[in-house]
Amino acid sequence: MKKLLSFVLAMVMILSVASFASADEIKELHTYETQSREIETWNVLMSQKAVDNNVMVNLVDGLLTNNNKGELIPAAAKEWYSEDGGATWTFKLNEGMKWVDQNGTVKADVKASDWVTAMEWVVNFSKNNGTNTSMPFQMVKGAKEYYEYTKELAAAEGEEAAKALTADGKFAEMVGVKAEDDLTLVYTATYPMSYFPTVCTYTSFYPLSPELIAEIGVDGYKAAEPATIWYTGPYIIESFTAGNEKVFKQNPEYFYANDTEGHKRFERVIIKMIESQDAAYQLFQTGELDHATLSPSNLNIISNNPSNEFYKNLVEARPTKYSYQIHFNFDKLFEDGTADENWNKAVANEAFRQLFYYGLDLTQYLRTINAINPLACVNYAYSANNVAGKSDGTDYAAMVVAAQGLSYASDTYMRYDADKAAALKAQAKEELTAAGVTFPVSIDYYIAGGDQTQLDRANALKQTISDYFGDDFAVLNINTYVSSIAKEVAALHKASIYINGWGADFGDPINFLSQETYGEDSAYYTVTYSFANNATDENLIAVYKEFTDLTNAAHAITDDDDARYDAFAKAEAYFLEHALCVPIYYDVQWELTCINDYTRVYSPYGSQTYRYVNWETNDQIYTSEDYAAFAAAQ
Amino acid sequence: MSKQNKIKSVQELEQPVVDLSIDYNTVDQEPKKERPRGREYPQSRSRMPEKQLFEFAEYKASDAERTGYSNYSYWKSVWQNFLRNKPAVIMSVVFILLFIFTFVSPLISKYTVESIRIDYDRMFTSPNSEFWFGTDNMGRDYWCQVWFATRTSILLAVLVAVGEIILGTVIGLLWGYVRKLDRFFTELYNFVNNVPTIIYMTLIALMVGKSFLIMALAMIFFNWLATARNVRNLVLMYRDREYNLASRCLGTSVGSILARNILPYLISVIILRLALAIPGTIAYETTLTYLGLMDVSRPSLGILLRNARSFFLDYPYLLVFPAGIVSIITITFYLVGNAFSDACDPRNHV
Amino acid sequence: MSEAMKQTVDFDARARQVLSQVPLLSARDVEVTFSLRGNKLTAIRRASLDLYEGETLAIVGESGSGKSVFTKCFVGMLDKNGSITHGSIQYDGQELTQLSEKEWLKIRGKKIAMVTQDPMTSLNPLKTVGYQIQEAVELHQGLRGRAAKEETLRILEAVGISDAARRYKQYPHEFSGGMRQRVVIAIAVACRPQILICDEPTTALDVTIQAQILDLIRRLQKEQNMTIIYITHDLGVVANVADRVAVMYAGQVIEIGMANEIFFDPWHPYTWALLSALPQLGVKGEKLPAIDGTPPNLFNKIQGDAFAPRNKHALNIDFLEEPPMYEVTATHQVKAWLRDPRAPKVDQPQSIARLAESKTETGTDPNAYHPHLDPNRETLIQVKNMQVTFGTGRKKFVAVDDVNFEIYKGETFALVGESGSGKTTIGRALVRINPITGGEVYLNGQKINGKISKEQDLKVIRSCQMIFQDPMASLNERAKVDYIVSEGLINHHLYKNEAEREEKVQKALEEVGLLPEFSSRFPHEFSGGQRQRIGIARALIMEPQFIVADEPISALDVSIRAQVLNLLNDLKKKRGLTYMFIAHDLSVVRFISDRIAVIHKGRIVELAEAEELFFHPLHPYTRALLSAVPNPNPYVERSKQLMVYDPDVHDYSVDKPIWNEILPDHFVYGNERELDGYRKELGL
Amino acid sequence: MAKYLLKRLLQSVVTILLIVSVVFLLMRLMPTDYYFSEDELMKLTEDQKQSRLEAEGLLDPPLVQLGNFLVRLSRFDLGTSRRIQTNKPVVDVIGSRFGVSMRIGLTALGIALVIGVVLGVLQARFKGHAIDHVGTGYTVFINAVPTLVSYSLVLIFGARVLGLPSLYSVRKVQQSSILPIACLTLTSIAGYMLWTRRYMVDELNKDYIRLAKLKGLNDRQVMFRHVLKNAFVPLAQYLPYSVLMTVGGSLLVEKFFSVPGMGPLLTDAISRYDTNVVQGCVLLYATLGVVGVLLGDLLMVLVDPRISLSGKGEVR
Repeated sequence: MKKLLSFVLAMVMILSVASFASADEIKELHTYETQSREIETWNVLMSQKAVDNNVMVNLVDGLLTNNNKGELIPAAAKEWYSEDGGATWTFKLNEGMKWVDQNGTVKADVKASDWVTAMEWVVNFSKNNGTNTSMPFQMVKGAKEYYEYTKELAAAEGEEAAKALTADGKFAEMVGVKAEDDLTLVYTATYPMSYFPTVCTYTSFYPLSPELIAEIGVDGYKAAEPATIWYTGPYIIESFTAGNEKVFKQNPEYFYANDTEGHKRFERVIIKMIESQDAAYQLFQTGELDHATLSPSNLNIISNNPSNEFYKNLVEARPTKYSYQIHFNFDKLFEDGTADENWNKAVANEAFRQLFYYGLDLTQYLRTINAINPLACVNYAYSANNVAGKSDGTDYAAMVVAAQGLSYASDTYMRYDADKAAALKAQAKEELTAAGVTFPVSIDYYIAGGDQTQLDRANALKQTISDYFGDDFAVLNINTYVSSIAKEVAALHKASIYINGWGADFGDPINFLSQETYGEDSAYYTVTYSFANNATDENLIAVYKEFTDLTNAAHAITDDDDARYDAFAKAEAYFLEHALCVPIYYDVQWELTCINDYTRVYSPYGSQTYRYVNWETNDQIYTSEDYAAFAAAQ
Repeated sequence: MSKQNKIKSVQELEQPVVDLSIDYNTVDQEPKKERPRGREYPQSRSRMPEKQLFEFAEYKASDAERTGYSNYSYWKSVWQNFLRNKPAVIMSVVFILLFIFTFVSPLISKYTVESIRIDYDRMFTSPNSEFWFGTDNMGRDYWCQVWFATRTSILLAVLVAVGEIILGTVIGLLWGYVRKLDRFFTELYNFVNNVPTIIYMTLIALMVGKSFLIMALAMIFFNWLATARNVRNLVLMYRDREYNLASRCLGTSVGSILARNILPYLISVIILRLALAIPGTIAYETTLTYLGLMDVSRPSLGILLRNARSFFLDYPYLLVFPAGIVSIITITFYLVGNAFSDACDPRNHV
Repeated sequence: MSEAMKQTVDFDARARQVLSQVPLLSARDVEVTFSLRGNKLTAIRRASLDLYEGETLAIVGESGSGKSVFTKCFVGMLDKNGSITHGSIQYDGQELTQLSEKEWLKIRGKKIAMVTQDPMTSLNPLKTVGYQIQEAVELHQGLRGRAAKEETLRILEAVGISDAARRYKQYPHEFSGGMRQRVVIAIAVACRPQILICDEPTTALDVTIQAQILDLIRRLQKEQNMTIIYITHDLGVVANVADRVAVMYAGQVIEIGMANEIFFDPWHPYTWALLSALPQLGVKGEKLPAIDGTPPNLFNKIQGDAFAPRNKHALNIDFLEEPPMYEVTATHQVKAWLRDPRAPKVDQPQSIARLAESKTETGTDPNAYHPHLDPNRETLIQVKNMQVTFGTGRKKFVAVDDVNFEIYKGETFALVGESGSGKTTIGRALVRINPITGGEVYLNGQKINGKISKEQDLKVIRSCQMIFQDPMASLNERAKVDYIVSEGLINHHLYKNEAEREEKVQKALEEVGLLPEFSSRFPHEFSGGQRQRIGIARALIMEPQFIVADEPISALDVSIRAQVLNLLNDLKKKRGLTYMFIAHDLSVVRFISDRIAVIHKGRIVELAEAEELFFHPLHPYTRALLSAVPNPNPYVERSKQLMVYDPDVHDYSVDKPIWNEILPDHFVYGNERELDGYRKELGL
Repeated sequence: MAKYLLKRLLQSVVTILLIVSVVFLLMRLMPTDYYFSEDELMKLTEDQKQSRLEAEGLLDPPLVQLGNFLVRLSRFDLGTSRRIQTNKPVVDVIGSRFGVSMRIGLTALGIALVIGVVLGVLQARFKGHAIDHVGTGYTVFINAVPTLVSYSLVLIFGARVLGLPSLYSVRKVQQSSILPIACLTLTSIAGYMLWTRRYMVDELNKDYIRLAKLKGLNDRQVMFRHVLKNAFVPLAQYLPYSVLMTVGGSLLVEKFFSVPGMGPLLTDAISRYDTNVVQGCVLLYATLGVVGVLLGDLLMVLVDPRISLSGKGEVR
C-alpha cells in the first residue's frame, strides 16, 4: 500500500510538468457542514464560534485577511503599520466600500468609524453580553475598563441605559480605538505588540455600521438575520434554511467585484447541512457535493480496494490550524464526586506522565486520523505550525520540535523511545507503588456517544495503551458524553485525560501557552480541563510554576520578536519535557474533492479559512497526481 | 364466514367438552377402571338376550357428578397449544440456541472481545476460516463482536422488557382497579405520553448518566405506558366480573384480587407485550445508540448496526450479520408472542 | 282445563292441515360436522325435519343440542369450519346442501330470512335503523327512493314502533333491547320471506317484552302468511307460539309432534324430564324432578341413545343401539326404545299429568288472604330508605331509591323485576359490594353500612354471602376449586391449619353434592350446574346466616335449573338459611320463595307473601308482570291476557305516593287515591 | 356540549401546563454552565458568565423562573432562542421548522393511510389468500429490520438507482421530499395495514354482519356498506393523534435527509441547552398530543353515533 503510494508520488514528481485536464471551473460550489455545526448567530460581532465565523467572513470584510500561504493580505484595509513599535496601529481603508442589504441595495458607505462602533458593541456588556471580548480585552487599551463601566451602568441604570451608549462620549475617552478620518483607523494596544494585525482577521475586530443599528435597533442586531444585516464582503446570503442549507450569491457592490482574477468568486456557494461525515461521501458519490472529507472508515473502503472508482482520487488535505494534545486531569473526581486519588497521585508523577510521551508509539492511533499516511499528522509541539515565525523564516513550532531534538522528517514515530520507556515505567511503578497507587491505573476517557469515528479512535488509543503500558499497568476506559465534553465531563472533573485541539485566534505563541499557565484565571486549559491549580503534588506545582514564569518572561519581551519566540520555545519545550501535556496530532485528513486546497485561504490563526475567494476548482474530481503536483508547487 | 361466529359456535359446542371428557358413550374407551361408574352393561349386544335388552338399566344419580372428570389443565393446554404452532416453536428453539450460543461462542471462537486487536492490514477481510464473520473496518474479528453484541443486546432487552412489563402491569392493575388512582395515572400517562420520550431520555443521559443500568432503568421508566394502558383497559373489563364481586363479598383484599383473580387473566396479554417489548427494546437501543445516548464501550447490536451503515454497500456482511440477528429476534418474539397469546386463550383449547 | 281454553287453538285442525300438505322444506338425515384444530365435532347427527307451509314449528333443546346449527343450514350460514357431510335439504325444488354462494343470494333473505338472537349486537351501530331496514326493502322488494322509504316506515309501524318517521333516522343505540328486536324482525320481514327462522329472539329480553315480541311475530305471520321456525329453550315460549314442536338432543330430533302432543302426551324420557323439571309444575316444598349429569360430548362418537346415561328409564338397549323413529300418531314421532313393542310399559311422570290438567297452581284457595305464616318470626335484615346512586354530577344515576323491607329469619325473600330495575343493586348493597348512598341496613339489629369496626366487618362478611347469576363468570377460572371455595377462609384465617381448611372445603363440596376430589380441579372442568354449586359452596363455607342469590338459575340450562333449586331448598332446611332470591322469572319465584317484592325502576312497588301476590296483585306493574309469565300449557299460554304496564297511569303530581302496608304483610307503593282503589279491590 | 368541550379544553390546558412546568424545572436542575456554548465557556470569564446569567434572570430560584415563564407564556411570549438561532424568537424558530415537518409528515401520512388502509382492506377481504400473506410478510419485515437499516436502504436505492436527491433542499422541495416521505410512508404503511386488517376482521366477526348477510347482501355489499366505516371507527380515534404526532416530525428521517423540521430540533435544543426552544418544543408536542386525543374523541363523536360528548374524557 505504502509502496504503491510512494511510487505514485514519485511518478508525479517526475511528470510534474503534466498538464491538468482542461476542465471547467465550478460555478456553483456545493459544500457542507455536519448538522451539529449549524450557524447560531448572524451577528458577526457576537459569535466566537468557528461554525459562525466560517459563514460570516464571506459576508463582511474585516480589515485584513489571509492568502493561500497564510500571509496577511488587505481586505478592508489597504495598508497598515505601526510607527511606534507596536503600541499603536494605523489602518488605511479602501475608498468606496459600501454596505449593502440582502437585496444588494447600497445602504451606507463603509467608514473607519464603523470599526469604532463595532468595538463599542463588542465590549458593551449590555450589547454583546461579554461574548467575543477576550481579544479586545487583551489587546485594546481600555476595552476591559469600558466593559466594567457598562456592566455597572446596566446594573445601576438598567440595560437600556447601557444599550443607549454609542462610540462617542465615554467610549471614545476610555478605549484605544479611533477613526482619525473616514478612512483611517487607529488602535492603541495594551502593550506594544508586533502581532496586532493578525488579530484583525478575527471577527471581534469586524465593522458595524451605526446606521444599521439606527435602522434595526440594538435588539434587532442582537437577533440579526440574513435579511436584516448589511454586507460588505464578497457574498450575500441568498437564502438560509436552518438545519438544511445556506446559499451565498455574489455581492454586486463588493469592493473587489471587478477584480475577477485577484478576487475570484463563485456564482453561488451552497452549504448543505448533512447528517454525518459519512453522509458527505455518499453525497459526493451522487454528485450532490463538490468535496467530501473522508471519515477513516470511508477512506479505508476506498484505499483498500484498488478497483474502487475513487481510488485514484484520494487526496490528502492540508492540515487545519488546530493542534491536538492529550491533557491530563490533575484533580480527577469519580462520578460520585469523590476524588480519584489513584489517578491523581499517578498523574502527578512525572515519570508516569512522561510515559505517555516517550512510552507510546501512537502510529496505530494516528491511523484512525490519517489512515494512509499516519505520520503526516504527527504533532510534537504544543503550538500549531505557522502561527508565528522568526525573522529568518524559522517557524515557531519547528523551533519547539527542534528544541526537543525531534524532527518530522523521520519515517517512524520519533518520540517513542523503548529504552527510556522501560526505565520510566520501572521508575513510575516504583515511585507510585510507594505512594500507594494501585495498578493497573484506570484512565477514564470520554468520547461523544453518537460519534462512531471517535469510538474507533478511542479503541485505537485503548489498544495502544494496552500494548505499550501493559494491561497490568494502565487500562483505558471508554466512556461517553451526550453533547458537550466541557459541561458534562470536564466541569465535573470526570475524565483522566482529554484530547483537545486548540487553534490560534491570532499570530503569537502566547495564544497557545497562556491557556496552560498556573494560577491564572484566563488559562483556559488549566482552569477547565487539567485543574492544575488544584494539584497538591509539590513537584508538579513547582514544574507548573516554572513553566508559568518562563512563559510570562517570554511574553514580556515586546521589542524583539526573535528573542520573544526563542523564550517562548524554551518555555514550551520545558512544558512538554515535563509532560504537562502531550501533543498528539494535527488534523490531516483525506478527501475527495473538486477543489484545489492549495488555492484556498490558509489561515494558521483566525477564521478566514472558509472565505470562498480565489478558490481554484475543477468539475472533474482531482486525482492524487493532481494534488501531488499542487503540493510540490507550493 | 367470520371468526367470531366460529368462536361462538365453538363455545356453544365446546361447553360439554370440558364438562364431560369421558363419556359413557365413547367407543374408544379405556379400560373400566378409568371410568368410575356404577353399573355394568355388556359390551356386545350379541352377549345379551333380547329380553334383557329391553329391561331397565340400573340408574345411579351420583354417577352423573363424576362425569366432570377431566385431565384438563389450563397451563398444560396452553403449552400444548403453543407446541402445536410449529413456526413459533422452531423460532424459539432457534432463539434459545442463539442465546446459549452467545455464551458458548467465546469458548470456541479464535478471538474474544477482550483480545481482539486493531490491525489495519487485515481490515474488511471477508468471512473466512480465520475470521468466521470477517473483520470490521479496523481489522478486528467480527464474529466475536457479533456474538458479544447479541448477548449484550439480548440481556438489555430482556432486562428492560421484563422491567417495563412488571412496572406497566403493576401500574395498569392499580390504574384500572383502584378508582381513586385513575386520575393520577391518567395524568402521569398523559405526561409521559404526550412528549416524545427521546426528550426524557436525553435529559436523563445528560443529568444522570448513561451507564447500562441507568439507560435500562430510564427505558423501563418511559416504556411502561403501552403495557399499563393495555392492562388497565383489561382490568376495567375484568374488574366488575362476578367472580371479583364474589371475592369482594368474601372480604378479599385488593392485592389478592389483583394477584389471584385478575393477573392470571392478563397473562396472555402480558406475554404478548413482553414478547413485543424485547425486539422493541433492541430497536430502541439502536436508535438511542445512533443518537449517542447509549454506553458504547462494549459492542452491542446498536453499535454494530450504526457502524455498518457506513460500509454495508461495499462490505454487506458487516450489516447482514447483526441485522440478521435482530431480524431473527424480532420475528421470533413476534411469532412466539402471538402463538403464546393464542395458546393462552381458553377458547382455543380443544 | 276448561273447554273454553282448549278452543283458543285447534291443534287437531292444524294437524289435519299438516297431514294434507307436501312439506315446504324437507331436511333428511342431515349431518353437520365441524373441524376444530384437527378434532371433528359432529354437531348434527342425521337429523330430519319437515316444515309445512303456514305453520310455526318450534325447535326446543338445551344449548349444544344443535338446534341453531341445524337451522343455519337452511340459510347457508354455517361457519366456515363446518360442513354438511350427509343428507339433503330440499326446498322449492332445490337441494340446499349443494348451493353455491351465488345461488344462496337468491334464497337467503329473499325466501328464507332469520331473526337472530341478540338484538343488542345484531344491528350495525353506525347506520340508522331506517337505512338497515330500507336496505332489505330495496334488495328484496325492488323499491327505490321514496317508495322504499315509505315501505320502510310502514314496516316500522307494523312491528310496533310508533313515531316511525323520527325513529327512521335514529341509530340502534337509541333503541331499547325490545325495540331493537323489533327492528331486527322488521328487517327480516322487509325481505318478505316465505320462511322466517327465529333463533331465540326473546332470550335476551324481559318477560313483558318477550310476550309483546311473541305477539308481534304471531301477528306478522298471519299478515304475511309466513312459515316460522322458532328456536328456543324455553318451553313457555314454545307453548305460546308453536303449532308443532321438535325436541332436539345431542344433534338429533328425538321427538316431534303437534304442540299438544308434545306437552300432554310426550314419549321420550328426555321430553318428560324437561317438562317435569319446570318449576311451574313443581310442588312447593317438594323436590323438583331434576335431570342429572350433562349433555354428551359431541367430539366423541355416540353409541346408542345419547340421553341414555341420564335417563332414569333407560333400557339396556339404549346404551347399545340408537333407537329408530317410532310413530305415536301420524303427526307425532319419537325416537325412544320405550315405544318399542318389546319394551316394558312405563307411565308418563306425574308432572306431565299435572300439566295436562293445567294444575299449575298449588291448590290453595285463590280468594283467601295469604299472610306470612309464622307469627314468631325474627327479623334478620332490615333495610330502611335505601338509596344507591352511581356516578356523580351529570352522570349521576339513581339505581335504587327509598327502598324499605325486612327479611325474616329462615325465609326466602324474593326480589323480582326486569333488567335494570335495581334488584341486583339491592342484593349487592346488602353484601356491601355496592356502597349505599342513603339509608341504613341492619343485620340482627346492628347497622352494617357505612364505617364499621373490623370485627363487625368480619362478622358481616361471614353472615352475609352471595350466589351469583352467571356460573361461567362467577368463578375465577385460573384458580383451583380448592382456592375458590376456601377464599373466604384464607382471607380471614378461619382455620387452625391446612388440614382443617382442606377438611372444611371437602365438607362444603359434599354438602352441595360435589365430590371431594373436585377440589384440585379448575372450574373449566365443570358444567354450569356444577359450577353454580361450587359458587354455593364458596358462600356456605363462611357459615352464613343470610345468602343473596342473584338469579342463580337464569343462566342455566332448563335441565339443570332444577338441580340448583333443589339444592338451595335442601340447604335452607338443613342450615336454617335465609335467602334473598333475586329473579326476573316469576314462575321460579313462586316455587321457591315465601315472600315476593316486586321492584320497578329502583323502587319496590309491591311486597307480599308469594301466593298472596299471585292471587291479589295490586300494583299495575305487578299485574303486568304476572300476565306475562309464560305458562307451559299451550292452551293456558295462548289464552292469557297480556297486560302492558304504562308508568303514566300514575299521577303523582299532587298526591305523593307512599309505601303502604295495605294488608298485614302486604305492602304496595301508591298514592292515597290508588290505595283506595286497591282496598276496594281487596274488598276492605 | 359546549360545556363539555370547555371542560375538556381546560383539562387539556392543565395537562399541558403541567408537562411544560415539569420539563422547565427539570431543565433548571442542570448546572448553569450548560447555558453557554463550548466557545463561550472557553472565552468568557467566570465573572462574565455570572453577570450574563444574572442579567437574564437565570440565577433566580427555579420556581421564580417558572413563574416568570408562565407569566410570559400567558402573553404567548416564549422568549428567544439562545443557541439554535441566537436571539431569534422561539416562535419563529419553531414555526419555520414546524411547517416543513407538517408538509412532509402530512404527505407521508396521507399516502401511508391510503395505501395502508387499502392494503389492509384487501388483506381482510382475502384473508388467508396470497395477498394476506404477502401483506403480513411486509409488516413483519418492516418490524424486523431496524429502522436505521431500512432508511439506509431507501436512501441508497433512491439516490443511487433512482437518482433522487438524498438531501432535502428548499430549492427543490418536491423532488427532494420524495425520499424522506418514502421512508416515513414505507414504515407507517405497515402499521396502518396491520390495524386496518385487524379491525376489519374484528368487524367481520360481528353479529350485525351476520344479519346483513342474512338480509341477502352479497360480500361486496356487506364490505362496503357495513364493514368499512365500522372498521374505521377504532382507527378514527387514533388518527388525529397520529396526524398531529406525525407533523411533529420524525427525528431519524429528518436527521437522515437534513430536513429542517421539528424532529431533530428538540434533541438539538436539549443538547445545546437552548432552554427556551426546549420549552417551546415541549409545549408544542404536549399541545399536539393533548389536542390529538381531544380531536380523536371528537372525531369519534362524528363517526360513531353511539358516543355523545357527555361521555367521559379519559384515555381509552
